[in-house]
Amino acid sequence: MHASSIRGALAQVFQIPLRPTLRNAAGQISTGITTTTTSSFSTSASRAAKKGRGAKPDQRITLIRYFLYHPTTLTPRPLRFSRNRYLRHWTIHRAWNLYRAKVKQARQLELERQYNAMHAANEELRVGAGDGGKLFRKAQMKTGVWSIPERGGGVPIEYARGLVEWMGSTGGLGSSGTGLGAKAKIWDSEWTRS
Amino acid sequence: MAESHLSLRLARTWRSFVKPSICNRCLQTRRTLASQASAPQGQRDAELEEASSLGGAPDAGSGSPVRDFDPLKVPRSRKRQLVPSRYQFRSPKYYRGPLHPHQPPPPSDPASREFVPGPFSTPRLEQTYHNIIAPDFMTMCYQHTPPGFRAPQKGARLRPWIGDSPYFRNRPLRGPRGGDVLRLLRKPITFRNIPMIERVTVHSFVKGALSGGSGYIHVAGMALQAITNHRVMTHEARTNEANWGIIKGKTVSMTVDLKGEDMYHFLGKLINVVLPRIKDWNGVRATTGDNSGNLTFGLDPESVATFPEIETNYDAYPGKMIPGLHITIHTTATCDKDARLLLQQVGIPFYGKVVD
Amino acid sequence: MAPSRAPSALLLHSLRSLAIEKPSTALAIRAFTSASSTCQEVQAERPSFYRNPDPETVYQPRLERKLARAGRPPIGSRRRRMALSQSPRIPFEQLPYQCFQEARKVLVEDREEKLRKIETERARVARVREADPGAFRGGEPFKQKKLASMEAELERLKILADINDPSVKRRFEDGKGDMNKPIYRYLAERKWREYPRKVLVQRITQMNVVPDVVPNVDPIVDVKIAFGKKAVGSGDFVPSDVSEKPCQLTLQAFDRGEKMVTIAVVDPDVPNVETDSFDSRCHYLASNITISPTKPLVDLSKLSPGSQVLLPWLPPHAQKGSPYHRLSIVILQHKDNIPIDFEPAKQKVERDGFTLRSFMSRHLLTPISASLFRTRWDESTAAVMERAGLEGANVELKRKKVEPLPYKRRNPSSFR
Amino acid sequence: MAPRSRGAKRIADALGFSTPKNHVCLSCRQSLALTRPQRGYASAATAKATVEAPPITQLSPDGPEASPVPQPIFTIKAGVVLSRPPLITPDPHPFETAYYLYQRRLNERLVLPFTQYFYYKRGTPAFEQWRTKRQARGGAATRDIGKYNAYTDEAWNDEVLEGDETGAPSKIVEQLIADEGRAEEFTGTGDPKFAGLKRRTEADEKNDQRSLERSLSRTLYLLVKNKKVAGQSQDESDFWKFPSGTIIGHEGLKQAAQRILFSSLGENMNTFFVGNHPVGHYVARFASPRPGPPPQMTTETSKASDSALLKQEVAQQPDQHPSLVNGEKTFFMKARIMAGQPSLAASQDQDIEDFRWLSKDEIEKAVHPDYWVKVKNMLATQ
Amino acid sequence: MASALRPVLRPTHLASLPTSTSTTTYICQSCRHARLLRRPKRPYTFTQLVTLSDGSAFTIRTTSPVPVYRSTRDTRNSPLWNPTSKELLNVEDDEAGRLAGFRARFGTGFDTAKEARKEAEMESDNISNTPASPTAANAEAAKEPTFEDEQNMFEEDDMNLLDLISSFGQENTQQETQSPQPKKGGKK
Repeated sequence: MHASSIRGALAQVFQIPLRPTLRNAAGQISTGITTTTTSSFSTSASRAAKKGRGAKPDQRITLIRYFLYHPTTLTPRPLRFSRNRYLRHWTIHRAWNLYRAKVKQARQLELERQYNAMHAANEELRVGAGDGGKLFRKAQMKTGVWSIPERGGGVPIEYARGLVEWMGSTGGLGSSGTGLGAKAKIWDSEWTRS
Repeated sequence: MAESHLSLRLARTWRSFVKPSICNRCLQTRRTLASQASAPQGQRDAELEEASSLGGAPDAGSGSPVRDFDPLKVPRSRKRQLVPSRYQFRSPKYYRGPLHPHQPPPPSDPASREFVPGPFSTPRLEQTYHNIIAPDFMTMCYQHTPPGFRAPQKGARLRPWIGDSPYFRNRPLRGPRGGDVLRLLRKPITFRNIPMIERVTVHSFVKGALSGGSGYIHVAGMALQAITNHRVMTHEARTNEANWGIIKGKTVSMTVDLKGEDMYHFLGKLINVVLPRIKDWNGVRATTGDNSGNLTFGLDPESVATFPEIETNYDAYPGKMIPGLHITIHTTATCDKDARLLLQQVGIPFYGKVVD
Repeated sequence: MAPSRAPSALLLHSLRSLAIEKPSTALAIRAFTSASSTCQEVQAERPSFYRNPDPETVYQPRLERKLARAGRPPIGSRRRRMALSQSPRIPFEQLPYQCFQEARKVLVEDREEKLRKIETERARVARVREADPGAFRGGEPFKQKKLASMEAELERLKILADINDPSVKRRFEDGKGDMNKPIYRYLAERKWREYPRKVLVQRITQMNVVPDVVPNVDPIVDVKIAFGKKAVGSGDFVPSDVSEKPCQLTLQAFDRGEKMVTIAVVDPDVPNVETDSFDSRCHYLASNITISPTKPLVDLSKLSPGSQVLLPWLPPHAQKGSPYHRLSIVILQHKDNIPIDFEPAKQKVERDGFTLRSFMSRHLLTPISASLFRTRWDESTAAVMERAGLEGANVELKRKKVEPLPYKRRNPSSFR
Repeated sequence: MAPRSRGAKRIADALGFSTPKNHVCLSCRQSLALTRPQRGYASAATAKATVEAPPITQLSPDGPEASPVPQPIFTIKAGVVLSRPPLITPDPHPFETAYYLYQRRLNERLVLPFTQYFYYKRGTPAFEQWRTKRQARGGAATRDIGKYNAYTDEAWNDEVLEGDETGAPSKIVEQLIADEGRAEEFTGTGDPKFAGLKRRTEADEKNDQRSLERSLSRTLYLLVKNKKVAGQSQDESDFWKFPSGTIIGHEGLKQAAQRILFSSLGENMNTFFVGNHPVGHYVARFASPRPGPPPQMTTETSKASDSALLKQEVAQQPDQHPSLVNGEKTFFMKARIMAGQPSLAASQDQDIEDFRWLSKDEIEKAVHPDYWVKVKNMLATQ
Repeated sequence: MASALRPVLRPTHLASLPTSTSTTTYICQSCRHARLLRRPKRPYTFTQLVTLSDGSAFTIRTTSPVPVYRSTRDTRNSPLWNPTSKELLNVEDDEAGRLAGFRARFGTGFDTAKEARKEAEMESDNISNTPASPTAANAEAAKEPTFEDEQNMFEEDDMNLLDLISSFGQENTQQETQSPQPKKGGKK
């Protein structure tokens, strides 16, 4: 069904002009909502829908259709910058690309250092340990690295705690909460191996 | 072969790290060079831009005009409007090929119609990956090859046709033994190819659309848009399937491809808030995965309703129309076990039989 | 503010024609956008402003005309001058916007790092240059190759040092980039390759200049043709009276150093009635011309006949009824920029049946660019041919009527 | 044969180690010979290992290489690099915050308008509250861009001036919490403006280096100081080290590291050992050969010699007293701590005097310079 | 050379949900007709502070206008994500808060005696072995506001009786405010 016919039906359902500006559209909508709730809802579109499925069409669906479709007709125009503003934006854009490149390179170097240290250690273990590489062979075994904690390998789920940005001073349920949600816990020092 | 090249290069870089062999000839030149470089600071290079704004020349004292600079003061104080501008360049609405005189500006240009403002925040999951997950993944999957070690030659994967029949000569090669599915090769993990999460595809097949009209599609589209901060892309049925009631050309499913910042925010929200709320859920089946590093798991409509975005105005969505989802996480790993290990580090629990 | 943004080619010409000159006083008191007076000062010196209005901030039409007559045309558009006269003239790089200043800090730090790299690279090049070839395994050729690659790296670093600078970008877009500097050459080449070069390559390939006149050409020099004041796009029709006089070429090279070039104007569509095909004829040939990025203009009429012009300009003409003639202009670079010896070449070359390929092979020339314009019979061609003393103005070529084959009824029985 | 271990076995076969009588096959001998000349770094002759249990006397695997020079004897030790990963995100770079605010304001001018009626029904108190707050923000629906409205004719002025705080993460969180209004419930001992949220804890204030709640955005490494042993020189013992101990019996590096860690620093640490192989190593050669660690099971006297540089090669015959040792090689295993604290009281062999959790730049100040040079590459800067 | 060989991988975009017929398909070959440069349609997004159940918080970009999202059930208090933590072991899996509601109305009198006693002694021995480690963190945990401990101080059956009486009195209001909120979030 062609887009404009849907818009037409919707516009008719909500008694709003086809080219609404934002301000009066919001106003229209509010009146639209209130009117639909009070007056009987007997326009041709809904009668067709009703005949199709018998039940009164769910008003929320029409609202969702409106909120999905309406903003796309009010998409803001592309930006038009003045000469100075354009040069400032260009400078910021170039600096951001440069900054991302530097951060990426720093991370790469960090990983390379760790990799080279690990390579040197394993090489020393293979050659310099003096037990004919027995310790090296035992160290190179990858048993269980790719399995899952349930089967005794992989990565324990508590390891994947992830970074947050802030630590709280009371639990998530606030000071009034009981049980676990009450105490804020940054580091579980009282953990004991049961 | 690849491993040997890699190990040779690694050996060289490693050796240059551990014992940078600088012969004395370079040493003393480096010393003279340092002194030389500082000397001719005065003589500016004719080839470079003298009046460069980045010249770092100390700004001439932030005089009064700069400190109390207020961009709105002058436009508000104007009594009459400026003369209308005669500049008419508009970004063209259609792209008519590379030789058309009216060319569209590149998408990174703010005046372009396709300009999308850049990232708005550094997602916490991205920082978790770079600070914690990448080094540990590299450590876990490190396979030591001594310097100068050449891996034993592996046979070619595509087998030639061997036989006396004359037709075998230029015939295209056969598939590998046991089926002709050529799986991705798994290169040893080094600091250059640590797998990372590349993109996330959220897919939802809207069964109600087949019988119940476009209401189901719109509600599912609104729900997906609320969850993923992206508008959905709908797909029409390609063929007619009578027993499933699929009609050609009717919209049946919708997907959202998440990359970059939106992807990290979606995953962070999914892992931290939504997955723990699924009733008696013991993780993702460990047999998931398509042997190329992409893992998929599904969410039923009840758990989709526990997303914070849908929970806030849950009554605005007709109850039965909230869709179930398939979430596919594409990683740059080339086999399932690496992808699963990466997702365990990110925080997704797995259970059941393990398939590599 | 007059909103203008990265201008397309058209606008660039309009900007260039405005001939904006930078206050070139030694002490660069203010960068391009700022003149000294703020609003209050303008009022204070109101009486003097009427007498000598500042071309940057005058916006009354009467004063503008006064300035234009005085030979100092106002700069930029009236809207921009009106806005500038009221705004506090803060230099562009000191505008106190937070994100802009943070970005500048990142760029300033990066530029210093690039300057340090340039210093070390230049010292290394100096060291290699003075080292004797014996020290290298490959001897002299290896040393030259190493020097060439290090020079290219040095050039790249110089470009990287200035690529992120907004004032460089502004100066280039205003058309005031000094082509001696690698950054402006790089920006000019990038702009040329984005669009104008594609058009030039399309015209050459579409009108088959490449196979007919030149075996292959990968343009690295921008060619613009102009007859007197009128600029001619590549592949346009030029009326014969306009093309009677030699044209002016702008050969814009983008890499460092000078080039010794030869310019050939060849017309491959001279109709040859006997063989019912076309011959080629050379309309103009000149060599030992040096072009450089800063001196691109070559006026074919002003080249010295004694040492450069091998064949003087023959006005292009097409006989009535013949298809249009393609006057292809080919720019050929001499090998290692060595000039060719003029006299023997002048004897040997002749105008009719001129083949550019043999000329190229004889003098070791490589084509670096090509362009063309087209000429056809129009009302002034007869006068031009008569003035140039060329016959055939009264002849009109007509297509020979091709008789259709006689109709012979086919033998129906054989069909069954 | 699980594919994974087959990979390791293939490596081992190729290196010719696993063949029963240690015979090195031809192809591997070339590849090993190839490695021989370039490897100036590792000591030319492989050392004889004085592993505690039956000391392996026969020569190292490169049989044919039996070099005449007597090889120095090293004790092989397993060290543990126990680290707590960062808990909060690092502090953002000023350019990053400014850039994000700039892009959010550009987004305000380009994004589809906010459909407020989908979330707030008209006429309900929630909608009234939302509308008043929105007008207080100058009409922008989102709270992270300060007072800015993209639909007025002054929308062009979306860049903030220098010294403006609207983009800072703390300011945004403050704005969000003020908008929510339930701050006092969650403040507890913290700052009511942030509803108790904080990035610096009391451990940061007191710089308590034994607590794991300090510098939450950095990786903290566990370092220990051993008690003073009579034979040690003065300055050697007051430097901090990673916990380490000699390998006992046929245990692998990982089991040894776990045993050392839990025996010396108590059981109550939920740790995860990343990989079975070492991530770094430290070779310490003693100035003069010292009696090797007595072969009883649990002793763990770690003697880090003051690592006289590799100047004097031990010339005289080392073999009169078999347990004389020329140095020690410590191989560090990487481990992550997820919960719990080391407790000195619970450790069996009470020879550790103190432990500290230090980040990378604090380690540099607390560790012996040579130790630092060998160890710094495997540590994470953030 | 001249034809527009620029490979354009533009997936079909949804101008608006009621699928408009003019969908642009994937174009990889040279394209003669003009291609519409479609404006990107992106929903409005906010910055939202998500507070987890142990108090830690982080900001995300989301389409919901709620300023702060306080989650009561997430990885920090889910047994699947913290298998070894002590507190989570004895917290019953009271999903929809129905048990809490029942207790608010009728007190803990109806809990089976065995389960209540196990809970109490778990609390006591938990306290006993922590003072052994002198670290500051533990000491600070001990003097923390110990609201659970007060309940343990009473005798076991006195506690039920007292609980029945006291909880019935003033806690109702607080339960009301707390209980409807999770219920709304629960499934319809």
